[in-house]
Amino acid sequence: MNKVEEIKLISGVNPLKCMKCGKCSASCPSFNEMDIKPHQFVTYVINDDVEALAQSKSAWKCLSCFACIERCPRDVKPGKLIDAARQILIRQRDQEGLSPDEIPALLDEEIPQQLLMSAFRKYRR
Amino acid sequence: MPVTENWKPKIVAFCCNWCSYAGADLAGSSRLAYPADVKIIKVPCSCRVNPMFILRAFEKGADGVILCGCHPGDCHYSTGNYYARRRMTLLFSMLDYLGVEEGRTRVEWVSAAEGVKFSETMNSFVEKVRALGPNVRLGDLRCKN
Amino acid sequence: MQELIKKAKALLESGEVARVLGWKKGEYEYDPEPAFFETAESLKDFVYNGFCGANLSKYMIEAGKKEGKTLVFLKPCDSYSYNQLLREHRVDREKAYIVGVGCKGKLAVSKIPFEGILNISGSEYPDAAETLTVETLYGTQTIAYKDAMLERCHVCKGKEHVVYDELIGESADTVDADRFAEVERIEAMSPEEKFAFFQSELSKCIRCNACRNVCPACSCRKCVFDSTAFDSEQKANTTSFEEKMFHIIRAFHVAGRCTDCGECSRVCPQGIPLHLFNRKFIKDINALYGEYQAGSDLESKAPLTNFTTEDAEPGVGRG
Amino acid sequence: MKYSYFPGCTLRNKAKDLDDYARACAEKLGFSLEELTDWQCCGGVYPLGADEIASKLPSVRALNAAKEKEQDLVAVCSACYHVLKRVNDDMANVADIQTRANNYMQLDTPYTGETKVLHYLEVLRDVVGFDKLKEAVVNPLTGRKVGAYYGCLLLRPSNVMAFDDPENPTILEDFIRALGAEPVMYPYRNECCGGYISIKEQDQAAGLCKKIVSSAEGFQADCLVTACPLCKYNLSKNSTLPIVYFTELLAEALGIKEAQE
Amino acid sequence: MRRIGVFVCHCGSNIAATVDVKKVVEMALKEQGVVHAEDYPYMCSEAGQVKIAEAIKEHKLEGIVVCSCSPRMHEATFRKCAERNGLNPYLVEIANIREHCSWIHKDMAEATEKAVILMRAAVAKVHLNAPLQAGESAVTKKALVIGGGIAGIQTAIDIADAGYKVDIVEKEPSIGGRMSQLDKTFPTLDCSACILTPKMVEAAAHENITIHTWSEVEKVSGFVGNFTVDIRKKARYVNMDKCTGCGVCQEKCPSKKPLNEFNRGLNTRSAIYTPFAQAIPNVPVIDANACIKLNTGKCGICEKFCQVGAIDYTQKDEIITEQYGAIVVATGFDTIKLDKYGEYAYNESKDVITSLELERIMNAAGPTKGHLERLSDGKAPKEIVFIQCVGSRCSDDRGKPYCSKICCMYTAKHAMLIRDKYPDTNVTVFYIDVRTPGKNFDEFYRRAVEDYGVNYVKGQVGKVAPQPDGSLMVHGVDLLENKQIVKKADMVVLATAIEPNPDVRKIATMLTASIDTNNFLTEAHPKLRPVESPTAGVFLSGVCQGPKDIPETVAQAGAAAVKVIGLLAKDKLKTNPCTAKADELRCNGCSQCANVCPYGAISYETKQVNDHGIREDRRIAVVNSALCQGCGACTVTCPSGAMDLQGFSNRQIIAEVDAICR
Repeated sequence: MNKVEEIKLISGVNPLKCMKCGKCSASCPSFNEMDIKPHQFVTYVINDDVEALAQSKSAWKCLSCFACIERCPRDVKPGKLIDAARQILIRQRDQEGLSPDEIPALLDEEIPQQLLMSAFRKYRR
Repeated sequence: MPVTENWKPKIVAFCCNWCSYAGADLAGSSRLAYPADVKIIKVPCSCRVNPMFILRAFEKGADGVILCGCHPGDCHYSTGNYYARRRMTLLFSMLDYLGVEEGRTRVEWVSAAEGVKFSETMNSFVEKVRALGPNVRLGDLRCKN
Repeated sequence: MQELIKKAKALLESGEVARVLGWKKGEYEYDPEPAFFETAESLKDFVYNGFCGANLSKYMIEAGKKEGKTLVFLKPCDSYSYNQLLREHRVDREKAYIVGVGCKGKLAVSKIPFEGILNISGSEYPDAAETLTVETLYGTQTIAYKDAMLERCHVCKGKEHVVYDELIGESADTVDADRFAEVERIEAMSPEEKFAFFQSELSKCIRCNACRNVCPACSCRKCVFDSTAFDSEQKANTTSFEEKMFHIIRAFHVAGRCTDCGECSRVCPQGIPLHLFNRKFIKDINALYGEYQAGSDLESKAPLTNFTTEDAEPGVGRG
Repeated sequence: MKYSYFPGCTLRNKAKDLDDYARACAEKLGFSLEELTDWQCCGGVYPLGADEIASKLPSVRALNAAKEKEQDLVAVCSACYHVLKRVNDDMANVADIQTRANNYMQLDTPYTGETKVLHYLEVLRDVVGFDKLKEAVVNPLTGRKVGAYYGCLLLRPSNVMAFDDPENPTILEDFIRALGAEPVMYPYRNECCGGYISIKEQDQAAGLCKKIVSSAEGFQADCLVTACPLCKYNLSKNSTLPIVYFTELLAEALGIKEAQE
Repeated sequence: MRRIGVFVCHCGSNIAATVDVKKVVEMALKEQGVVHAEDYPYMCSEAGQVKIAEAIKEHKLEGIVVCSCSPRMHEATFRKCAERNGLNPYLVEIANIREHCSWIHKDMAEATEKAVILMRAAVAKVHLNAPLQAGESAVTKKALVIGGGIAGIQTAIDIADAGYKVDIVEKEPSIGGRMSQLDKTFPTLDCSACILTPKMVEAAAHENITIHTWSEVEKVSGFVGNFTVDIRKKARYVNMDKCTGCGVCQEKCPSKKPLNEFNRGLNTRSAIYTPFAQAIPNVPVIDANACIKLNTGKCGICEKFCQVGAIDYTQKDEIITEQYGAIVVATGFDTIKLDKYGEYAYNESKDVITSLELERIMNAAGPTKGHLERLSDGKAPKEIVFIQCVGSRCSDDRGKPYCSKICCMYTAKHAMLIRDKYPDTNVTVFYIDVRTPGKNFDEFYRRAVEDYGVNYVKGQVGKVAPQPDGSLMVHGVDLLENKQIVKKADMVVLATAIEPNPDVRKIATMLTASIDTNNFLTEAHPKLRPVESPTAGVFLSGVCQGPKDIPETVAQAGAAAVKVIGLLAKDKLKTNPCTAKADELRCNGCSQCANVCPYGAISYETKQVNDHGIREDRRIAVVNSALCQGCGACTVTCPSGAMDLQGFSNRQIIAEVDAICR
């Protein structure tokens, strides 16, 4: 199975349904942090350019706020694609968005466990 | 009949003229494929289908029979499919009671606009009948053992 | 029984009826058969006992074509059949004088498990005994009345007549079984078991047509199995179609019209429980479309000529 | 009325208030929360990968434990509620996940999504009723202008969460009203606070939080309520307004907070 | 044994590319009774029909099977061909080897095998076909138009001009429909009322047109040429003959609370009201829910002030029954509800409006007297954002999957009108695609951009956020610049998707006309019969069939009228000869068939029959072939098989079954 098929499988999404309306990008709170924007992410998947997605920082910037998933009029739900890409990066490339060494420096008094748990899930396998 | 590798089921599909036959036409003009095992017989309305036709098909070697009509409430003749629905409900229940495999009979409501549904229905029906293999029981209910 | 004969004589003599439809003595107590009596004299052969299971309503179709009124004796369950024929315009109520007779349950010789039966006594109406005395080649045996009763009487639909001009005699409660228990037992089987059961039962059929001939609902002027309408005409078993599907189609043709009188099973010489087909439809109809008893009235819509927009879909109940 | 209760990791330490007040208020309002024995952390985020099972199992265990007790399962933390509800939806509707999870769990009766997952607020709205809640208030928070902050997890994706209107929810506003305070409507109450990103990208989270807080301030809110410890953490770091848990507000109105202090 | 001819069509390559037509011919010749078989590239062509004609003569054919496209396409063609050549048209059967075979299968061997089987089934059937004669039924020379918008009005006028009577049934108090709510129309910007009102007057004044406003179709029975329709005339509480339309009652009415439907609920009206000044008929109705007199028994002010005594509080709904030969559905559209689009704050802010609401605001008779104002504070908006495709082109359950077609053009119109009248107001349009196919349409859109400086942004809006100062923060995206746009606006206008009038479902069911998954009525053929429903005698006009603008609607309305006129011009219609028929010798007279007949076509007669020498009087079912529509419900109910359906007889269908299972 190639990467694109895997992304489709993990996300359960058909990117070809996208009509390029941009509502995802209009809704995305991390838009400005991303080099490949949510609506473009869909195009990259369609074009089989997973390599570019792997190089981009976009996958690590998605907040999983589900705004694009909620508002997408075409059932494409870019957030699912982005998360699937992230899963693949974490699983197959052994890439990590957060290394254990980094963590102590990031902690403060008030940090809730929830944040640590979530961060581990989102950044690491 | 033993299941041979190139065994193909015989499927008879009764389609009402106004909705389902047109739905099958739409599936055709939209090039939505389904197995060639399905042969369609046009009837004016699903209520024209006599249980005798269905039993006759099985007796003559059909492996599956499906009846398609307009959606309840949308019958061209107002009420035909409501009668068909009761008749087929009882007939199917009887066939189930006799131990005939449930997957060999089906009713589906397909409108003239539902080419996709027609094709999907036929694909899933044929798949089920293929899994069941050749129809032995209804052809054989009275064979002396 | 004497009361019935008295009534019949009176009506014949007054000329109110031209004939009497009842049961005629056979050679033994246990083999009476339906008969027309045209004269008071002939009534000496009239009998009414526990073996008079035959449902006389179907004979009223022919009686209706004859001159004058016919006096007919109907048991409570028979009256449903008559009523059903009435709503189908098959009998002429004007030409019938209906005496509803009491019933204490009817008997089946086939239920009496003794070899070499010569005669049976104790089934006289209304003085039937608790225990029947059975003379056999090998001596006298006894059997409880209840144990010799027809299946249908164990699930009797009631002591009330739904149509009559006059009532004579009391009826007894005979219900001691669940009408649908056997159907439910079969329903609970696996498809393979079901098929094996019906295959073995139906393989006994010799296509003698007794079930069809006795059935009050199967009273078509010309049966589809005797006509060219469906290319299913041959009586001989040359087309396998009727051979295999006869009983299913027969059950479907009487669905919603069958009163569950049980005559089909009573007369089957092979002992096939044919009522299990009809009762399956009745059970489904009751469950899916509301309780319905064919023949109970003349007005309500029959389940197969009726519908609601919310009816169950075909295949309901499948796994 | 008794409910199974899934407190979640954060409520065990950093958000002890959220937990304590929730339980105390429940008793006062006539229902009780029976903490599941041996619950495990929900994982904080719902594993989006359709092919992931392991990360869903803690939730399945909790759901099945509630099923065995024949109780609905209540969560207070937005994240726990979100994860439990979505995993439950998978177990009810996604055949593959259902089969694989059950194969792994080896239960006597397979779990197929029977448990009803409720947020504490849903219990207040649908079981207790906000009218009844209003009657139970002893210290009405009259004059307080409270902005509801929903965040993402309670609302989206709405087809699974089915918690409230995903764009214009009202449950917290109705709750605030029942306590005698005045709810402040502001448009960014369902926008993201940044969530987990704050562990590495504090600036980004700060930007998002400031937009939310200043919007609420613009509409004259004098505090914000939330059901999520992570939202509270992120917002508090970037806010001049006090950020409080909804249970704290509830405890205050019911006169429990003073008693505990 | 009948002499059968089999004709196999290539349909160019449509059939021949997948089905080995020569093989079908070869196999046909092996069928019993087939004395001739041939193939031809286009059987339906003139030359193809000549081949059939020659074969009929040469081979003395007694039955024909054409293996070709769906009978829905050319059955009539081949039947006429047979009839012209002396063969009863009902001795022709079609084997559908295109839609049901060549178009859905790829493997030639498989498709050929199936085509052969379909041919065999048709041959088996045609052996048993009876020559049938079509009967005749009279045509009621009057049409019913359901819906009094521009589509219905135009259809009615065109039919009436041809000399036929037409009734319009309109459920609102006045005809006029959506068009009467519009301010200006694209692409010419002429005033909607100025072009619509004369049409309304023309319809009202036409001697052949009767208008039933405040009325609804209650029940439809019958069939093409002979429909019987019950119309509910709702109680108006105003005597139409006496009322002069002076309007005093409306001024004096103390109940002013009900929302004004005509102004899309943006303001209120009195309980007694005419929806708009040019209403036809110019007779008000009393809103029974809002009227104080009807609810409490007190008040009666309108009655007091009415100088002609037209007010009648005792009026009741009235049902009238009329006969029609044809029915035109012109039920139009409404905009979808926006409850599922919370992100646009439509329910939260008065200044987020739909385009149809903007029409009312721009209209001199609207809630702001035609001044462009914010409904929240009455201020003139300086920055307006239009959002396109709200609810259109959606595959989720919030919106509609289709393009609403009119939004791009009316948005350009609105933008242009605003820029023209209020040059210091900025207009931004967020669009996905600008779709302007139509005469002078793209030029119109370009004028909005080039001459009026409307700012078109390719991208969608994710959220509209009402701000403390009353402005609206629009969070959108510019996909061409690849940047998010956060724009402060004073007003946001949503190009809301349109959907068929919700009542159409009920009406379609009454007419047994089919409807698609979006509740648009289905055409008999999407290309070749676009204004006819598959149900004979039912025609489609306007948006009930699919989204369209005014010129298209008017064109289609005229086309529907032509079809109606073509029908009404006939004195007699050929009836379908495929009707039920009872075999006297087999009929039990049991009445079961009559119980399921939807047309009341079965009655019972006592007839003397000769049953193999036995003469007796029997109760026999008799089918009225003028009423019977040929559904066949009776045939299955009949236990003896006495009732059969001509053209689809038991033996014919069984022959097909046997042939397929052979």
